Amino acid sequence: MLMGLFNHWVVIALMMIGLYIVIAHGNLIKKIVGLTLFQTSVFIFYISMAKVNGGTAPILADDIIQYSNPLPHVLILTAIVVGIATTALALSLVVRIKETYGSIEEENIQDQDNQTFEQSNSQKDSKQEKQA
Amino acid sequence: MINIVILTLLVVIAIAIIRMKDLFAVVMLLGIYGLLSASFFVAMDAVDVAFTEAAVGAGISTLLMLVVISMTGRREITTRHKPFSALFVVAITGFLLIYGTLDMPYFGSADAPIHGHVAPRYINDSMQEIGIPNIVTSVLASYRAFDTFGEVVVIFTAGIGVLALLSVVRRPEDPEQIAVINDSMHERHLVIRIIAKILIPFILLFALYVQFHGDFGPGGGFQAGVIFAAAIILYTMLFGLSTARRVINQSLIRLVAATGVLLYGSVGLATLLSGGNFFDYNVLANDPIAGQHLGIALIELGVGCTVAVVIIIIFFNFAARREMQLNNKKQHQDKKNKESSSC
Amino acid sequence: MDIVINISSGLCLFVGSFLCLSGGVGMLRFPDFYTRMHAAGVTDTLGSAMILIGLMIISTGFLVFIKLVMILLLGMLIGPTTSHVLAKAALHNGLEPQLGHEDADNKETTSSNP
Amino acid sequence: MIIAATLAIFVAMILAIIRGIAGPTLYDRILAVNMFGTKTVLLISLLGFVMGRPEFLDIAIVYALINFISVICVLRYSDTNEFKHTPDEKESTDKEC
Repeated sequence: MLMGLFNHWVVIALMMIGLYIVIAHGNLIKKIVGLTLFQTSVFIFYISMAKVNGGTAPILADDIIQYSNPLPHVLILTAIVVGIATTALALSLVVRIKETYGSIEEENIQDQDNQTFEQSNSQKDSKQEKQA
Repeated sequence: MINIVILTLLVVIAIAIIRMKDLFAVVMLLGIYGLLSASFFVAMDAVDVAFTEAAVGAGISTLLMLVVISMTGRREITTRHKPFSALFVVAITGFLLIYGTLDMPYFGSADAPIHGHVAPRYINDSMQEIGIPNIVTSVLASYRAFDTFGEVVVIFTAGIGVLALLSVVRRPEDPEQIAVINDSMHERHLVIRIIAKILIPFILLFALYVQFHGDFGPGGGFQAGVIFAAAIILYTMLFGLSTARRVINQSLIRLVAATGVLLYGSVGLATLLSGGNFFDYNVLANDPIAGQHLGIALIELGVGCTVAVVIIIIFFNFAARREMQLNNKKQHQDKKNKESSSC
Repeated sequence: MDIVINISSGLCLFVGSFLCLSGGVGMLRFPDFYTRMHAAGVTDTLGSAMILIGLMIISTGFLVFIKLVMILLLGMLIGPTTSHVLAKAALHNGLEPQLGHEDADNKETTSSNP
Repeated sequence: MIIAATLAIFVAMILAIIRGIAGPTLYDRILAVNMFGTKTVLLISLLGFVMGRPEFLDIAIVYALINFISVICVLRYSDTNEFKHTPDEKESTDKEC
């Protein structure tokens, strides 16, 4: 059982490490790294499901009977390239956030947001008082 | 046996990533992680996936992260909010998932449900139906062509998104300034420049080989596109962004990206118009096998164009943004210096 | 003939793996960046060359042989280049090599530095 | 012998990972990644022979190329002030040795 399920458990461990980084770390780039870890763990899960004992790579050749399952390979191949495209989008958002807020730490961004919110609220209040 | 060693190393690296404060070190470890997971894919017989992961996970993603870190700063300020509640959530989820794996088929067993359904058909009949030895390519480009079409559109959309977020209006630069920058870079990077001049044609040729050899071995449009883009990125890094922009026309490559997606879609439309199903290439030529070959070649070409150009666009925009920030900083400093000297 | 091929390839592989291992140990044990780079750079190129030659000897088929030669050529081209660039960048960005013994005084280090 | 060579490469990879995690300067990490990359190229070539299908050496070529590109990228983008060798890092270097 240990050998048979080892791959799955490692996948879960990697996935949970990724999840932990996303939840517990405030730095946006670190969060993206966590997402990448999570993503890779899913890739590893699919690929290790596709493996058949005694099989070889799914490229047809003479005198080979057993092949590994090609379908998960196809799904993951496209997923990797899509993953880099979406990661690039996330990184470009981070760059814009850095330009606007001057920081990529979640707490600083939250503080600045709260301040501007309070300011706009107080301005509104004063306006309403004037009108009244 | 190999898989156990590699997976254990992966977990060690992941734990080290949690503990690192230095984002640069984190990215370096992520590069090692990508290389290691690609070796794992080779050990698991997924050669095509390893090919892609090698180019993408270890190369391009490390590269993009580094460019971003050089813009946003290297240190992580330690504010771990509520690590205990996060740990609690993670532990509960992990426990439930492990409980779920107890019913999973064991690793490598040939009678697992995943090996039922469609997989035997792909393995046994794809040679007669499609006529190319690489089953992954025939599933990717023919059996599941509609799915892949969606993926290509997602990549294209991501490219547009990056363009919308980061694109900078560039003033036309005077050639003299470019020449000065070029000369200073030439002094500093002389050795790599010469090596890169030898390597870049080779890389481009290799990308074309991967593109057209994808039917017979590991390879195909996705991998070829990434390798092609990597060569251009190497050129851009060593010869400067302005030079690269003059070599590669920006509006032209945007057109190429769109053309790739359009080519893919129009192959589907052509099959519809000639009386088949969407992406049923049998009708493209008199002989079904010849039709399949034609359809797969066209589709791989479309995928290759789109992926290569989107990655080039992404990199160019990041690099241009970085250059703009540096210039702004310099101007700001110059202004300050002037003010202080005038006082 | 078979025995000769096997023995020669085994010898090449042995030398190659020994070099790789010694490079790894040097990488771990040497005191500062430049000595580490020396260990890694020197053994990497020769070690990988030996292993690839060992594989070439037992390879069957022309295409495999050519691909191995290509990997070898790339390694020969890239390995020394990256070492050179790394050392240059490190020196340029102000990482100073550790000179003399560890207990040597500061004066010696600074005076022998160009 | 091939399997023994594979094991040796694995050990060298583990040593490189330790150096990559331990640091201490950023150049040590780059060096570790570079060495890890060359070791991966060798591992892939050897794995092909171990598994009896050595025709997939294209992957190893890609590794070699990508390794070069990423090292160049690291060095190209590490010449900003952000990455300059800072004194506190040097102190830690001295302590480690």
